[in-house]
Amino acid sequence: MSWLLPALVLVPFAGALVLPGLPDRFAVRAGVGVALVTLALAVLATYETGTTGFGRMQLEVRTDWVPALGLQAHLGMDGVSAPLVLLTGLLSVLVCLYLTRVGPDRNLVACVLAVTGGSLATFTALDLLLFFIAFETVLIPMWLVIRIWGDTTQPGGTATRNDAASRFVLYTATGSALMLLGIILVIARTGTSDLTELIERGGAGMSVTTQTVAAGLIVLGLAVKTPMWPLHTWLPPAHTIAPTAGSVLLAGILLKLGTYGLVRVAVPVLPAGLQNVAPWLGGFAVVGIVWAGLACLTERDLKRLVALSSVAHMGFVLLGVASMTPTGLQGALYANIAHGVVSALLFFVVGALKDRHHSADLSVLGPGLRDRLPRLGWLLTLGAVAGLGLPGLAVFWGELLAIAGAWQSSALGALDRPYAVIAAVGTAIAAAYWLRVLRLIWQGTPPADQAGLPDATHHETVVVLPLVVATVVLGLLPGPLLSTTAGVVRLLLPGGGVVP
Amino acid sequence: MIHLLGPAVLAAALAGIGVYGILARRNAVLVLIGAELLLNAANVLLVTASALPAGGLAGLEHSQTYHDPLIPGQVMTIFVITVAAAEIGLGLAIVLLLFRARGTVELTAVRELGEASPRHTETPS
Amino acid sequence: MSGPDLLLTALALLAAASGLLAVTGSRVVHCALWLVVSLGALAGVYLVLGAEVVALVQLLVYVGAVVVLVIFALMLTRAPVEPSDRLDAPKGQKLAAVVAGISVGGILAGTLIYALQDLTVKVQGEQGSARNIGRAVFSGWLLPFELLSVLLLAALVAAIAVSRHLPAEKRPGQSLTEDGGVQ
Amino acid sequence: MTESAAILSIVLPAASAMLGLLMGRDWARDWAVLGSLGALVAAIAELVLVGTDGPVTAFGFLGRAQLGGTTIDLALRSDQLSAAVAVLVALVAFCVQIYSTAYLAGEGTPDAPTRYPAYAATVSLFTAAMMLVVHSADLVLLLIGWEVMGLASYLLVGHHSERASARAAAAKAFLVTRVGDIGVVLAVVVLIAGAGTTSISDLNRAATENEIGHGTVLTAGLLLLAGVVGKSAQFPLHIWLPDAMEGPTPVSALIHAATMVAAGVFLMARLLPLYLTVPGALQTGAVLASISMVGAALAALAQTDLKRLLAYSTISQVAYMLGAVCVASDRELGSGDPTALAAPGVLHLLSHGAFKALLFLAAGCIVHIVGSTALADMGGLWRTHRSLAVLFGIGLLGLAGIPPFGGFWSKEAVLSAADEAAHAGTWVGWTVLVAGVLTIVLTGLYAGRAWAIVAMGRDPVLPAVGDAETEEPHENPHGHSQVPVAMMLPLYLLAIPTVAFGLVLLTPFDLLHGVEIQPGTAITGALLALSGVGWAVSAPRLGTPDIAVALPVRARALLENAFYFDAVIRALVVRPVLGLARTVQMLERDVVDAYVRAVRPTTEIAGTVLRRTQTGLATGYAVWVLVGAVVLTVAGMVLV
Amino acid sequence: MLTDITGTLTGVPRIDAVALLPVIAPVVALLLVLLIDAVRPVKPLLNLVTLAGLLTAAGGVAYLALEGTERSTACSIGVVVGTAGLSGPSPLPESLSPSDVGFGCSYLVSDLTLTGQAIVLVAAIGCLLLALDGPGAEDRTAHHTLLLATVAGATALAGARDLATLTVALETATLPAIGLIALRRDAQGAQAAVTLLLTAIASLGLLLLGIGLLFLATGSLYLSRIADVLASDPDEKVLVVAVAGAMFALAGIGFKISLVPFHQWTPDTYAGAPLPVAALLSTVSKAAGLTAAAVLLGIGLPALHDAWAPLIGVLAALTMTAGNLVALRQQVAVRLLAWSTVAQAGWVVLPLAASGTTRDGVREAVAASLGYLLAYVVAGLAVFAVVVLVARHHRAGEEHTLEAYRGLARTEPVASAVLAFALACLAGLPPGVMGLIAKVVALRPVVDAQLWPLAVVAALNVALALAYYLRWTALLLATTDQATPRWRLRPAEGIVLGGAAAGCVGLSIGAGTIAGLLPDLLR
Repeated sequence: MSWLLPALVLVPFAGALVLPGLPDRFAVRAGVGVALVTLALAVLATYETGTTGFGRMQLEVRTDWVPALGLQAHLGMDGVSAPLVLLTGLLSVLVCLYLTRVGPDRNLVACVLAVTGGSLATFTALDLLLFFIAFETVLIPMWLVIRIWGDTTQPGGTATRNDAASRFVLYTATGSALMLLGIILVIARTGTSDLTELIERGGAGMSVTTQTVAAGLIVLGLAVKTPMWPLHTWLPPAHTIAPTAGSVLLAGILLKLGTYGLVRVAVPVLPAGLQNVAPWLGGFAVVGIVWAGLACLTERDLKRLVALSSVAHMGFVLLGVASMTPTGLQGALYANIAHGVVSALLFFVVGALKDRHHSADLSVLGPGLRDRLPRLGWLLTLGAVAGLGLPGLAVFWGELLAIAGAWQSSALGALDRPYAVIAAVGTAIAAAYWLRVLRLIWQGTPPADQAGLPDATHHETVVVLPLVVATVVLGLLPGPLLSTTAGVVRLLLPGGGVVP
Repeated sequence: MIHLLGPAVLAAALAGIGVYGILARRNAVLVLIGAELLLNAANVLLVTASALPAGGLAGLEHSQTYHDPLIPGQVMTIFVITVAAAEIGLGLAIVLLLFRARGTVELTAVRELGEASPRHTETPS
Repeated sequence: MSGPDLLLTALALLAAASGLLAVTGSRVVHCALWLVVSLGALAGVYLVLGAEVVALVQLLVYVGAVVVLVIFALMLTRAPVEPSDRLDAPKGQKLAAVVAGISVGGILAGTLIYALQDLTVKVQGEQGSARNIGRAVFSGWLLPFELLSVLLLAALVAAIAVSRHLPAEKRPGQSLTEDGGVQ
Repeated sequence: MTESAAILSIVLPAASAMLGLLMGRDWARDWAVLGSLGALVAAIAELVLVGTDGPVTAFGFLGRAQLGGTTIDLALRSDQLSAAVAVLVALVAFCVQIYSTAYLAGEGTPDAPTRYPAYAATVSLFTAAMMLVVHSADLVLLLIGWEVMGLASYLLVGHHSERASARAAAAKAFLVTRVGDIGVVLAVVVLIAGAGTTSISDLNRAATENEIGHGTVLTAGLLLLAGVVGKSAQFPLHIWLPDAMEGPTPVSALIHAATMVAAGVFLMARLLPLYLTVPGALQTGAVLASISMVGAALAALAQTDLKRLLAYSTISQVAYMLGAVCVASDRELGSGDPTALAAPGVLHLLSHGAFKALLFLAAGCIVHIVGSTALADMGGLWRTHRSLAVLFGIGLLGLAGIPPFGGFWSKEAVLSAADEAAHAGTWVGWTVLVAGVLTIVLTGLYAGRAWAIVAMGRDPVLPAVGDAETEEPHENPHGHSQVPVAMMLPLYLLAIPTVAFGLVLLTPFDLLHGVEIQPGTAITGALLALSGVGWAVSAPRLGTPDIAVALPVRARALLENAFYFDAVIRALVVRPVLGLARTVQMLERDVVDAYVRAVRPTTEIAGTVLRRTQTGLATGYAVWVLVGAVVLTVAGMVLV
Repeated sequence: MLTDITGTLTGVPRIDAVALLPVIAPVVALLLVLLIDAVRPVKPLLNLVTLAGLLTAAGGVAYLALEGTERSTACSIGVVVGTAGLSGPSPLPESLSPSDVGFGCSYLVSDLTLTGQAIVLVAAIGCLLLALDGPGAEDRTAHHTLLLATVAGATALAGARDLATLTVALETATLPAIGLIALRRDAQGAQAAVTLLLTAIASLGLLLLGIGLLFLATGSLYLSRIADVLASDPDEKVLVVAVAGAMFALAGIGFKISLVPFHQWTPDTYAGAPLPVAALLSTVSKAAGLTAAAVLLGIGLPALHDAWAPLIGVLAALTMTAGNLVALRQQVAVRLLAWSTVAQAGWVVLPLAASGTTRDGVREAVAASLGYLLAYVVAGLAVFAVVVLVARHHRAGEEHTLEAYRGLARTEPVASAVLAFALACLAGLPPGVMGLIAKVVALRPVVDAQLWPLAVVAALNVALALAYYLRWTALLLATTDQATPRWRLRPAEGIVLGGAAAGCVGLSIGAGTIAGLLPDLLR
C-alpha cells in the first residue's frame, strides 16, 4: 500500500491546480469531491497504520529528490501523525462543504485544497528538508485566502486587510527562515536529513551546544507558527480579517503544524538541546495562557477573542511539549486535536454570526441569542464550554495531562510545579472570559430590531455536526486517541520517558 | 642597479592623482583624463614589477638571476594600453552622444536617472 | 644613487607634477597638454626600466592617439578655452575626491614602500626588446591577444553605432529608418 | 446486576436530557419525568441489590485512558454509600421534575419565557452528572461529573437570563466553584504524579499502607478540600450560594439543597481512609466547617428574603455534615470499613436532603401564592393555606432538629460523634462540638422566625381557600390563590422521609455501626432546639413577627450581608483581575505588538535614507567604488 | 595535451579549437553579422546568424561537458623549453621544471568553466530573443555585434586561468554592454552609459592595480602559479602585497556583481538602458562577474581565504539588506527589478563567505554560488520576459510602475502565472521550490561554518524580500476597473517566456542540478 501516502498528499494539490480552470458552481462541488477522496484516503491510511501498529512508522515510501542535499521525498505515518491527518481531512471536507453554500469561489476552494495538501505533506514528511518545504507550502495559499477574500469592513478597509495578510506571511516566513538555519545545522552536523534515522540516533553525534542552538532556532520558528506568547501578535488580526473558511483552516490545521513540528522534530532529534530550551518554552507557554486569558477578558471583537483563546490553548500544548514527559507529550498531542476540533466549531459558529450581523463586535451581536437564534446559541454555548476546558469535553483531557506532565517534568527543573499551578489558574481565567461572552451575547433579552435573522440553516448544522460529535466523544472516551499516541510517545522521548 | 622604490612610489602617486582626477572633475572628458592617469599608474606598477627577476618578491630568496621569458609585466602593460585606448574611444563617443543629447557634458547637470529625480518619485497611485 | 636612479627620479617627478597639473588645471587645453607631458615622461621611465617596446607603444598609442582623441573631444564639446571654474565638481564631491585620492595613493605607497624597501635590481636592457616581447606575446599570451582584437572591434563598432548622427529632436524610443537616415 | 442498575441510574437521565433538548417542546415534559422516575427506580433497585449481593468495587464505564506510565480506568463502583445517596438524589430529582411541570407551566411572557424544555433537559443532565459523581470509582470520572454539575447549576441559576441579577449570579456560581475546582484538578495531577493512579479504592489502600509519600497525600488532601469548600459553598467560597437563589425555586431545592452542595461531603466520605492518614487536612476542614456553621446560621437570622434564609441555612447544615466527617480522625472505630466513620455526616446529608428539599418546594408554593420571595410580603399562611403551612412546619421542625423528626436523629449523630472526638481530647472535637451546639440554638431561632413570619404573621394576605374571587387580592398582582396539585404532591412525598427518617437507624445497613447516639447529647440538643424555636415563635407577642428586630440595626445589616464578605471578595479579587486584564490589553497593543508594527516604519525610513545616496551623479558613484576599495583593502590587511 | 591546428607559425602554441569553441563561436558569428551587414543587411538573416552563433557555443559547451575530459589550451608549457633552436634571452637552465618558472595555461575547460559558460549562454539566448522585437533593437547589426562580443567576453572569462586573459575577457564583457546601453542614442541611454562607463573604468583601474600588486608579489600572472606561491607560506612582505592586490582586484570585480559599495550604477543604468539590455546586465554580466570572482578567489587566492571570506560575508550582508530595503520603496517596475538584482547579488555571493581553507570547502562554496546563480538567472529571465511584454503594451513603456500589473491575472492569466511563479522562486517560497532549494544550498555552507550573524541576517532578508515580491504578486490578483488590452505575443518573446517558465518548473522538480554542481575538484 505504499502508493497510499503519495496519493493522500498529491490529490489535494492536483485538485488545487485543476479547480481554478472550472466554472464556479461546478468547481466548488468538485472541491468537496476531492476533499472527500482525501478524507477517505486518510481514513484508509490510518486504518492501515492502526492494524500494523501505531508505535512504528508505517506506509513508508522513499525516493531521491535532491541527492546532493540528501533530500528524499520520504513519507510515512505513525501514531502521532495519524490523528492529525484525519483532522486535516475532516476539516478540509467541512470547509469545502461550507463553501458550497456560502460564497462559492473556485479559487478559494483551490487555496483550501492547497493548504490541505501542504498540511498533509507536513504531517507525513519524514525528511527534515521535505518537512520544511511542506511547512512553507502552506504560507502562500493562506496569504491569498486572507489577502483576497479577507474582510474589508474593518476600520481601515483594504489597508488593514493587506496589512494583516502581509503581517501573517512575513512573521511566519521570518520564523521559518530561522528554523531553516536550525534544520541545516542539524543536517550539517549529523550528515543526514532522514527523520527516522535522526530519531533513532536521538541526538547522538551532536554536541550539547549544537543541539541547544539548533533546538533554539527550530523551536523559535515553530513557536511563531504555534503561536507562542510573545510571537503571537500576527494571529488576532489574521483571524479578524480572514473569511470563515480561512479562520477554520488557520485555527484548525495551520496552528497544528507548529506543534506537530515540535513533537516530531524538536523533541526526538534534539533531546539534550530541548532540555535547555524547555524552561524558556514552558515559561512563555504559561505566560501565554494567562496573558491571552486576561486579554480575552476585555476583548470587544468575538473573532479576535477566539483567536486569543487559541493562543491560550496552544499555551497548554507547548507546556505539554516543554515538560518532555510521556504524560505531557500525550497531553500536548491530545490538546492539539481537541483544540483543532473546538476552535473549528467556534469559528464556524462565530462566522455564521458575523455573516448575519455583518460584524463580530460583542455589542452588535447583541444579547438574547438563546431566544433569537436558539440553535446557533446552543452551538456557541457548547463551543464556549468546551473552550473553557469543561471535563467531559475534548479540551479538558489535553489540559489535565499537560498540567500533569508539567508537574512531574524533570526538563522544567525547579519550575515544573509553579508552571503547573499557573496553568491550572489559567483554566479559571478561561472560564471567566467565556462566561463573559455567554453573558454578553447568549443570555439577556433580545433587542427588538434584530428579530428577523434566520437561525442556523440545515446546511450549517450539518457542517458543524461532526465537530460537535467529535468534541463530546473525545471528551467522554479519551481511551482510543491516547492509546494511538501512547506507543510513539514512548519512542520519541529520550530513554522512553524515564519519568512515570 | 636601480632602486625600484622610485617607480613604485610614482605609480602610487599617479594612482592617487588619477583617482582625484576622476572624482573632482565636473566635465566628463576631464574625468576620462583622470581615468587615463589611473590606468597609467597601473602600467608603471606592472613595468616596475617586471623589472624583478622571475618569481617576483616571493622569488627573491631563491636569488634567481634570470627573468621570466614570458615577460608578463610588460606584455600586460601593452594589453592595458590597448584596452585603455578602446575604453577612451568608446568613452568619448558616449560623451559626445551625451553632449548632442543634452547639450552639456557636465555630469552634475545630467542626473535624471537618480532616485531623487522627479521621474521616479511620483507617489504610487 | 646611480645614473639611472637619478634619471628615474627626475622623470618620475616630471610625470607626477604634470599629472597633477593635468588634473587640477583650470584651462581645458592646458590640462590636455599637461597630460601629454605626463605620458611622455612615463615613456621615459619605461625606457629606463628596460621596457623599450612598452615605451614605444606608450608614446605611439597614448600620446599619439588617446590624447589627440581627448583634445578632439574637448573641441567637439565646445569646452571653454579660457580658464573657467566650472570644470571642478561641487565642494562636497571635491573633498571626497581629495580624500579618495590620498587614501588610494597612500595605501598603495605604504604597501609598496613596505615591500620594496631599498630593493635594487639590475635592469636587463634587452628584456623588453621587440624580439622577446614578440615571442612572449605569440607564445604565452596568444589568447588575450586574440581576445583583445575582439574587444577593439567591439569598441569601434559601438563607437560608430553610438555616434551615428542623431535627428534634431531625438525622442526616446523613436525608431530610425533602416539605413539610419535623418528624417 | 447492581452494575446495570448503577449505569441505568446515570444513563437514563442523560438520555432524557438529550432527547428532551432535541425533540422539542411537547415531548420535553414526558421525557424529563420519565427519566427521573427511571433513575429513582434504578437507584432503589441498586440499593436493594447492594443489600442482597454486596457492593461491587469497580466495573468499566467509559473505558481506559492509557498515558505514559499510568492508566486511568474510568470505572464505576456501587456500594451502600453510593446507593443511599443515589436514592436521595433520584427521589428529590423526581419530586422536582413533577413540581416543575406545574411551576414552569405555559409559555410565560415574551420578556420572561419559561424555556421549559431547556430547563427540564438541564435538570435531567444535572441528575445524570450527580449520579456519575456518586457512582464513580475514579477521581477523574468524578471530576467530569463534578464539573458537569457545575455547568448545569450555571445554566439553571441563569435560567431566567433576562434578569441581570440572574446572569451575574450564574456567572458567579460557576466561577467560584471553578476556582475551587482548580484545587481538584491539581489534586488529580499530584496523585497522578505521586501515586500513579487516580482510582479511589487504590488511593485509599495505598494511603493506608502509606505507599504514597505523606507530603503528596497532604497536598492532595488540602487541594481536594479546596474543591469541596468551593462546591459545598463553605467559608470562604460560600458567596455564590445565596446569590444562586436567583434560579427557579425547584432548582434551588434540587441543586442547592439536596445534592450538589452535598457532593463535597460525599467526596470526603469516599476518600476518608486517605484523609485519615493526613489529620492535618481534616482539622482544616473542621475549622472551616465550624466557621461556616455559626456564620451562616447568624446570617440566616437576619435575612429579609425567604430563599436566601434557606440558602444560608443550607450552608450551615452542610457545614454540620463536613464537621462530622472531619472529626472522624479522632474517633476510633472497631473493625470494618473506615468509611463508616463518616456515617454521621452521610446520615445528616440524607436527612437534610429530604427536609431542605421539602422546605424549598414549600417555599416555592408560598412564592407562587405571594408572588415575591420577600419575607415582608408573607404572613398568615396558617389561615389561608393550612395544608401548605403544615408541610412547611414539618420541614422547619426537621430543620430545627426537634425529635422525633428525621433532622433530630441525624443532628444528634453528628453531635455525639463530635462529643466522642472531644472526649478523645482533641481541640478539633471541642470546636466542632461547641459550634454544633451553638448552631442548634441558632437554627432553632431562625426556623422559628421563619415559621413566625410566614405561618402566623398578621391578617391574611389572601382570602381563605375557596372564597369567591370577588375581592381582588390586594397588593400582589401576580400571585395565585390556588396551589396546583402537581406542586403539592411532591411535598407530601418528601414529608414522609422528613418525619420517618429515624426508622433508618434501625435498618441493617453496616455503614450505620459508625453511628451511636449518646442519650446525654441527644436530650440537651433537643432541649436547646425547642428553646430556640420557642423563643422565635414567641416574638409576635413583642409586636412584630420578626425576632431579628431585637438585634441592633447595625448588627442586623452586618448579618444580612453575611459580614460583607461578598464585597471583600469583589474588592480583593474581582476588581484587581479586571484591572490586570485592562493593563494586559493595553500592553498587548502598545508593547508586544508595537515591536511588530515598528518594523514597517523602520524599513521605510532606512529605505528612504539609502535611496537618497542614489544622487544620479556618475562620479558620486565612483567615490563609493574607490573608497569602498580602500576600506576593503585596509580590512583585508588587518585580517591577515 | 595540446591539439595541433596551426603549427605553421614557429613557436605558436597549438590552440585547442574545440576547447575554445564557446568563445570562438560568438566571435565568428560576430564577424558574419558584420559581413552580412556590409553585403545585404536583412533583419531575419542577422537574427538567425546571431542565434546560430550562440547555439553553436551552447552546443560546444554541451559537447565538452558530455566529453567529460578536462581540456586545457593556450598553455605556454614547453613552448619555450621545447622549441629547438630558439634561443631565449637567457636559455632556461635544464634543471628547472616548468612549474618553477611561472608557466601555466591561459584557458582551462573544467566544471567551473562549463557551468559558468552554460549559465551565460542560456541567459544570452534569452536576452537576444527578448531584444529581437523589444525596445532598442532598431539598429540590428550593432546590437547583435555588441551582444555577441559581450557573450564572447563572458565565456572567455569563465575559462580564463591567468590574470591577463581575465582582465581582457572582463573588459570584453563590459565595454560592448556599455555600447548596447547607449545604442538607443537618447539622453536616458547616454546618461546610463556614462554612469556605467565611469564605474567600469574606475573598477578597471582598481583591478589592474590589484593585478600589478599580485604580479609584484608572486611574479606570475597564472592563477595556479599564484596559488602555489601563496600556498607555500610566503614571507610577510609578499603576503601583505598579495593581500592588497587581492583586495584591489576583488574591488575591481565587485561592480560587475553589484555588491554594495560598488552597486550604485545598477538602478540608474537599468532605468536608462533598454529593457532587454537591462536583462543582459542582470543575467549575463552578473554571471560573468560571479565567474570572475569564483576564478580569481577560488582558484587564484584560496590561500588568502582568511582575508577575503569574512569581507565577502560583510559585503553580502550589506548588499542583501540595502538591496531589499530600497527595493521596498520602489514603484517603477524596472527600478524594483534593479534593486532586487542587487539584493539577489548578496545571496549569490553569500556562500563564498564560508568557503573555509580546505580545497573542498572552497569548491562547495563556489558550487553553491553557481547553483544559486543558475536559479536566479532562470527566474530573472522569466520576470524580465513578462516586464518586457508589459512595457511593450503599456503607454508608459519602460517607465511603467507596478500599477500596470493591477488585475493582470484577469486578462493575461498565463503571463501573470509565470510572473507569480518566478517571483515566488526569487522569494524562495513554495510554489517556487527552486528558489527555496537555492536558498537552502546558499545557506548550507554559511551554517556549516557557523557564521551565525551572517546566517541570521540572511534569514531576516528572506522576509524583507518576500514583502515586495508579494506586494507585486498581490497586484496581479487585485481587481481593477480599467481594461488592459489583450497582448499580441511575438514568437521570440513567447519562446523566452515558455522557456524560462519551463526552466523554473524543471529546476523546481529536478532541483538536483542546483545543488549538485562542480562534483570534483575546483580547477
